[in-house]
Amino acid sequence: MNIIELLFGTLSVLAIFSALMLVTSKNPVYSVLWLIVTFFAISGHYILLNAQFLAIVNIIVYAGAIMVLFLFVIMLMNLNKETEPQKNRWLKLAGAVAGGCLLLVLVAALKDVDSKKPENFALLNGGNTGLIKNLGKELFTTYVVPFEISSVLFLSAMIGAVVLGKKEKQNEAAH
Amino acid sequence: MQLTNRAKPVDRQPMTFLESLYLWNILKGMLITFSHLFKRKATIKYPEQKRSFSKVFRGLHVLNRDAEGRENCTACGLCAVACPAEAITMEAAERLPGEEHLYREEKYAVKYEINMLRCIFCGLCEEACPKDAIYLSQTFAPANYGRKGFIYSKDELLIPHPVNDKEAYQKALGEKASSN
Amino acid sequence: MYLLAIDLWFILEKAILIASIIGLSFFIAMYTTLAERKVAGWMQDRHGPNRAGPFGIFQPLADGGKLFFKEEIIPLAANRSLFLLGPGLAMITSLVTSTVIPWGAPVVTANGTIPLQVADVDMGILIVFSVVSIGVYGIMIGGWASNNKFSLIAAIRGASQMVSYELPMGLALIAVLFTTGSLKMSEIVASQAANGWHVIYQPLGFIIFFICALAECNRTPFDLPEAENELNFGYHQEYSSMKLGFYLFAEYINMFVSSAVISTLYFGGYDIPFVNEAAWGLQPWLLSAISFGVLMAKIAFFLFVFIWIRWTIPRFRYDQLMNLGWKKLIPLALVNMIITMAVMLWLKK
Amino acid sequence: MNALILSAVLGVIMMFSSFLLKQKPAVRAVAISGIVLVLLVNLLEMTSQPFLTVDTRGLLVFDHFALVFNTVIFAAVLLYFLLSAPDMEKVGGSYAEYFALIFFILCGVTLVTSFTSLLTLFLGIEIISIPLYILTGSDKRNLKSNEAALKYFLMGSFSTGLMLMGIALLYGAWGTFSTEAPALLASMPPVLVVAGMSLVFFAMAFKVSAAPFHFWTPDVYDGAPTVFTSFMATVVKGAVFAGFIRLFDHAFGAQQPQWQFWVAVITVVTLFVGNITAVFQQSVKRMLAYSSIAQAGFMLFALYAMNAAGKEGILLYTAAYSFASIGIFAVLARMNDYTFDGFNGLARTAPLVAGALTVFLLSLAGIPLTAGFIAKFYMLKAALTTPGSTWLVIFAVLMAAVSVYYYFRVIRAMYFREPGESPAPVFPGFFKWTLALLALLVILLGVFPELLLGRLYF
Amino acid sequence: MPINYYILLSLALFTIGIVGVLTRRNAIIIFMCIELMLNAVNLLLVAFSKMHLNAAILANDAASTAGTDGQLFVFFIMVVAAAEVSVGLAIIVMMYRNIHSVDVNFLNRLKH
Amino acid sequence: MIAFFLILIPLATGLLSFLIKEEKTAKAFALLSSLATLAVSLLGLTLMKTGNYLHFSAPWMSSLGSSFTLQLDGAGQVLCLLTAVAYPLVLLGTWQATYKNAQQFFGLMLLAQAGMMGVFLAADALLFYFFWELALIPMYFLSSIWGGERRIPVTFKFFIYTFAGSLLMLTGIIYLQAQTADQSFSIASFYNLELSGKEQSWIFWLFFVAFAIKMPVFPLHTWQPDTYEQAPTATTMILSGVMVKMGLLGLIRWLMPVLPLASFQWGDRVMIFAIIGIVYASLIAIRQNDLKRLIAYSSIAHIGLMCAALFAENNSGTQGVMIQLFNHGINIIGLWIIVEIIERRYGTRKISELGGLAQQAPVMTIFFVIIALANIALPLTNGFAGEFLMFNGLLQAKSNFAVAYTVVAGLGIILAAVYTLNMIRNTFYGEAVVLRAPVTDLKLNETIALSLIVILILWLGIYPQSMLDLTEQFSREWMNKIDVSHLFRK
Repeated sequence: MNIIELLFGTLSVLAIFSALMLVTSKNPVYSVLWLIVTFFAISGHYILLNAQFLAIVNIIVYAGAIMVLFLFVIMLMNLNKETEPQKNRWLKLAGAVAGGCLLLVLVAALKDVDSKKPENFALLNGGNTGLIKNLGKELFTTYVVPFEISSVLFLSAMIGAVVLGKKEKQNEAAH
Repeated sequence: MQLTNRAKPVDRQPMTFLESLYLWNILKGMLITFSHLFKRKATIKYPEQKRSFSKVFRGLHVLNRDAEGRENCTACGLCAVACPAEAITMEAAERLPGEEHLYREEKYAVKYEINMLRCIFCGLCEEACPKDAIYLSQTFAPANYGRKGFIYSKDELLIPHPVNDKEAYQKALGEKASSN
Repeated sequence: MYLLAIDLWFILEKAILIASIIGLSFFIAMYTTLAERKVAGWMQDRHGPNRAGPFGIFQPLADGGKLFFKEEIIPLAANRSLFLLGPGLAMITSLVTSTVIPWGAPVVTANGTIPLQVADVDMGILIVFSVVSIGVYGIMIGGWASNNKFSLIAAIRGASQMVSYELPMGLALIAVLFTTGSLKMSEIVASQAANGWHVIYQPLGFIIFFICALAECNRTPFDLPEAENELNFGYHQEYSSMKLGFYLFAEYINMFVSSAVISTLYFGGYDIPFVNEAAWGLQPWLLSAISFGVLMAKIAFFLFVFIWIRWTIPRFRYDQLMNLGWKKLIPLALVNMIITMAVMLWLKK
Repeated sequence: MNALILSAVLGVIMMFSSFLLKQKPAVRAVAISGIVLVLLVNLLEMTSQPFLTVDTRGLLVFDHFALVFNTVIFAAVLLYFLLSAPDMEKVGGSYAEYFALIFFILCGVTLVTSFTSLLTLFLGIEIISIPLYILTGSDKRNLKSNEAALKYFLMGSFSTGLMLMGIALLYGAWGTFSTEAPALLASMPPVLVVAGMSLVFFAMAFKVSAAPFHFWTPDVYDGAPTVFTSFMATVVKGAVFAGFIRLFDHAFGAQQPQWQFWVAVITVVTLFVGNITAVFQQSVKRMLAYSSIAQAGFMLFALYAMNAAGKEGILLYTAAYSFASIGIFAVLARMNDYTFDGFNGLARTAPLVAGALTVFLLSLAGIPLTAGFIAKFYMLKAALTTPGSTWLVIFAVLMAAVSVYYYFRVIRAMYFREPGESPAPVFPGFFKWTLALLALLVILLGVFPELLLGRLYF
Repeated sequence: MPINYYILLSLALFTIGIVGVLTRRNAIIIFMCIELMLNAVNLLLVAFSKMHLNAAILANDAASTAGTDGQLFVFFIMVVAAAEVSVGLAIIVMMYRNIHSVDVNFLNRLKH
Repeated sequence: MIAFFLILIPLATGLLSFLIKEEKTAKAFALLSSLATLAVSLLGLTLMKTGNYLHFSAPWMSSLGSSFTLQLDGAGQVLCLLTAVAYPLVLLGTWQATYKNAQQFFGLMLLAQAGMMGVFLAADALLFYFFWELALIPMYFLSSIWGGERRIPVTFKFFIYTFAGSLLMLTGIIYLQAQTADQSFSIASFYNLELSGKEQSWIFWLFFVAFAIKMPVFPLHTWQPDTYEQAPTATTMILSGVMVKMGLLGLIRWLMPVLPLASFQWGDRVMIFAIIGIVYASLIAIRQNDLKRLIAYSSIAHIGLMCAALFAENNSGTQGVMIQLFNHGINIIGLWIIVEIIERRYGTRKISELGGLAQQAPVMTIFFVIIALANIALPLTNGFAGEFLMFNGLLQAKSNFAVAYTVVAGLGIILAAVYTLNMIRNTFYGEAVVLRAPVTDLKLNETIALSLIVILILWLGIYPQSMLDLTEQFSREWMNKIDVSHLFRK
């Protein structure tokens, strides 16, 4: 077992454990924190795969921006109390079993992927495609059109924030 | 009605864009603070350095003695009457025979207390005293752990004996002595 | 010395470097607290602390000692684990940033070059950025876990402030990256040594970046999270003892690191201006030491500016803060970026 | 491509017009002239006279089908603006923003109709979805609207997740995101392809609200402000269908034997659920929501058959269904009462509107000489040319007969019942004549479908 | 690392996400589970991209840029996720303002 | 062109009629229009032998493989003539009836006429389908707006039934089109199809259900009595007199020649249904108290007989059907006119509430008796020739049970006599149960209409050859088309 495998194992266990904690935590704030841990574990995987750019962007975007917003909203709503009433235990169990079955089916379907063939190995710690220079070059040549188009997405999200967040004048008059 | 010429009307013009950036004002402020780095320090290193007081400074009270060390106070109560803060209380007593070296007059104050927490250091007691028995010294900044400690008794107020404890007497007199 | 296929010498070298940087950070942070009080005193025509040791140089030690020995209080209604996690997070995030800053010219030895930088990674500046974006958790978690209204409000304020100011900061940064063409901190320094400091090309960008740095460090005039006259003491109101110390210290370390980043990005890092130090023919270690000193001087200057501003400019109101961030700085940063882009294109032609 | 760029620019213009233009009619005028412009630009591109050509590096291909389809969409949006734009004022305060969002959705629509890469498909679908979430929740004071938005959003993102997993698995198998040459890297066993394809299929079925992935549709359509329901149920649905078909035609054409049966199953379920449930609705809006599921069932035939007739059919179907539904929704938005009884005696109080509405309903029901008939006809034809699918067609036809029941309930209410006490809705003259024009268009398309289909081939 | 490991890992994460979506009732947590699903996808995409790169290198194409597209796709997914989050949280907050709850079980007004 | 005008005149006048304000004007306009159609139709009759005038073709929906092709063959000619004749009769016969929004009523009536004409003329399957629906929609509105109390659910049932059937037919049409060599809907291509027995078999049922609903044949008839009862009488006349013939024409032109094998195979089954229908309907008719319902059930019986005779697949039966197509239409319209008069005068249709009308309205009684006798096919009335030929045909059918069929169907005739005579006796003779208001005899317009009908009845009863000539050639050609015997020899 070399260091890479060790790291892979550790990160995987961490990722799955914290994902499980995310789902099972009663307190939403804990869920957020566990999700952040998951993101870090996944970022670790990216670094193992030498996808440095994505590793960093993952942290900046997900951990640094998205999860802050989540935390923010949860704190604003003061959801720290365990407001979620106890759900039917059986339903929970059913959900878990259904998920497990889904996993089993998917894995069983995909187990045929030949893991012995050298082409079916993910290259670790090598290859420069994950470096920002290469990604940038590709992004601004081949993928420049979708890149530009994705700005539309942000514009609409921006408008959305305005439309949904702005206080209605009539509303104030009513209160 | 204009009282002085220093009155300045408030400018309620909306700020221009440049003004709204506050850049110049910020810079001005920064320069001002920076210039203060090099100004003379207004504070002094107190225990080591002390400021000199003006001649009319009114500090803690002192009960005076005459040159032979006899107490001047006759417990007439004028100071207590004059005190606007009602900080002074006293009890009078007859001088007994054999005490002439202690008290200058036949009557003296057995108990003389000034509550320094009430005192406003106005100096009216000093003015009221017909016997020159009380005056305000240049000492200040009493510190204490309890409120009781601020009620100064006669012992604490009396000036040191001019004969027995000459140096202390001189020190206590301070500038007051020289002014007289 | 290979274990699990790792070069242990390498680890050792980095470990020493990391340890010394952490030590340095603590040291500087400690003395920045002193400097703050001193400068504050001077600017108000006072002397500042001067009792502990000559000129008060042992004052930080005294403060530290005091914080250590004070009673630890954890409020009953607080969320215990998160309450403990908060200051730790704040401390760690403030320390991590310094890994990518080049502290001096690399030391060239016979056995190879030892860079005075923990990690010269491909996307150095992005790491700074990512850590900054994580930094908000310390405040948020601490403020929330205290279970106190004031702390919570302060934490939310802090979070929204930091998230808002990250944007113009990033935009200003992009303009720098245009001119450099690399995210590596070492290359950013090298390109400044060759072409002149970025502050010359990017004055507007620098100002924006600096303002954002102030906001990210929760320094006046943007210290809304600890606005004592409305929020008592802000997000660390319920903290005491060394946990409070961590928060306070983290702020100073943040200042230190921000100064280092600003120096590196806009003021040439460890580059000595107007001279060609290579021509002096000094020993490499000496050269490195000098360059380190130069960087520290720059950092010291910025630390001074931080303090200077604090004692000059009054605190913003919350809406003013947000307006400044979203309605002034972001457009300005965009303009800056576009102008830079246009000029670059024009020059390339 | 020109239309895509232009509509993005128009979206931005509308954004700015929210604070530059104070008058709502002015905003409306800008929006309408904008969509006219988009339509013209698209027509020019269709006749090979584009203003500017952009090298999309093979991520988008604007073939004839895409361009014609876009033309239909833009025309539908134009009519939608003409009819329903004044009603948007009632929704909330952000009038210009709604138009901006709609223009952005049009960007997404052009992407979805012309993608050649899974990336652009994904982007397109998201650009469509995100503004839709917003529009759904735009009636902020209304709890129903809030709920619909949240529900739509959660379900929509969930399906996006499924789709992405599918795309990831496909990428693992193909080594590329292109939908044009997916068989290049066939070193992996096709199990990845099958798994990925199924996930993508589920997700797309979800987006077009095919049963059993339809459960969100009625609630969302019911909860959203009626003007936007109109847009969602027509233009957007048609576009996503186009994308669905394009994807399965280009990328999974070779696997048709594997998925065809499942499409058939979904079609049957969709038709059944949509039609049968629609019968029991009391609100016209909800009935239309279920009917849109039912209509999706018919549109699935194009996917099932995946032949020329199917593609022509989806084009016609989109046009027919959109035009008719836009008309109905435009009237519905002005009604005081959304139940069937709300339509009582409309023929008496507003004969022209009732007449146009009748034409639309007939078209939806698939009565000849309306566009709806031709559309259904093409779908049946497409399916029938596929061997062994007669049972499917017969089932569909029976379901279409069921659909007549609920469509004619509206007609019955309008013509055979007395008006209620509540004040009759008012329809301005412009609205009435636009509606009549739309009705005429529906009939025209029904009588001369070549007007549209002819564009496909030259 | 055999690609199977990565498939297994990311499918596991994906399934945990799905189970979370199905069993939890707090809208925000459901939303987080969706984010988890997206991240599982991202991981798988990166792993596949490196697998394709590996294959290209094994086929003696050392300078290959195979797999770049996979990583860029991840980039786009992140972009979309960011936009989605802003809208989604806005919706959730709007909802909260009205009913003071984020429990999806309250979403039943439309059923009647 | 003649064929085209047959559609164009009612279509155009129908649309124009919506613009008229006055009720009287609308009525007159409709009458004029129908007379014009009649004139054109008669012109067509004279030109029939010369061929090409009766054919019209224009390009339309060519991308679908369809075209606007009309053709006037024997069966079509008979039915067009019937339509053209029926309208003036109906309008005249119900001249007194008043309608709310009369312009719409007459407009829809004329549109329905255009639709029916189209159905009878179309030589293109898609066109046929279009007109099939076009005829249906106005009928739906007519019945739903101007009908009786229970009009809305009843006509809705009628509409759904018919529409479902026609959609099934559409499926069949599309399937057949896909099988044609030139992907065309034209009737010629359909006739040239060579389909396997299995295919023919299920397409047969798709088509047959549609036609059977329209006619209606026994198990699918449930919409009919209610609709006839609830619809306004003028509409009922068109429905029962003309519209049901659409189903028969479908059988004649579109079903049996296109799917001869299946027609042969399933003919027996269909005949059984039809004949059950005859007996069933007749039995129910006996029990009816409402004149309208009685006539409705009698119509089911008659249509059943025609259907059965058609599937006998021989010359005699076919000829009989051809004649009866026209005659039944004329007769039943006559019956309805009188029912309408009775209802309007006496305010009721219940047989139990009527009686002794012969004393008040002798002229009407005479007319009624003649028409009723024609309806039960007494010799020397028009019904006789047709029914005789049909029974003849039934007897010669290539079925093992031909005799049984004939006997049972004959039972239907006897039953028809029972209920018809019963009705005459109870309504016109016997005790006058209800006698309100001074009753007048026929008005002029009614007299004209009924006289015309009676003239037709008598003329065709005495000289049926004129009708036979018209259809003989067609019938022979048709027999060739549906002949499957050559297949057996192989």
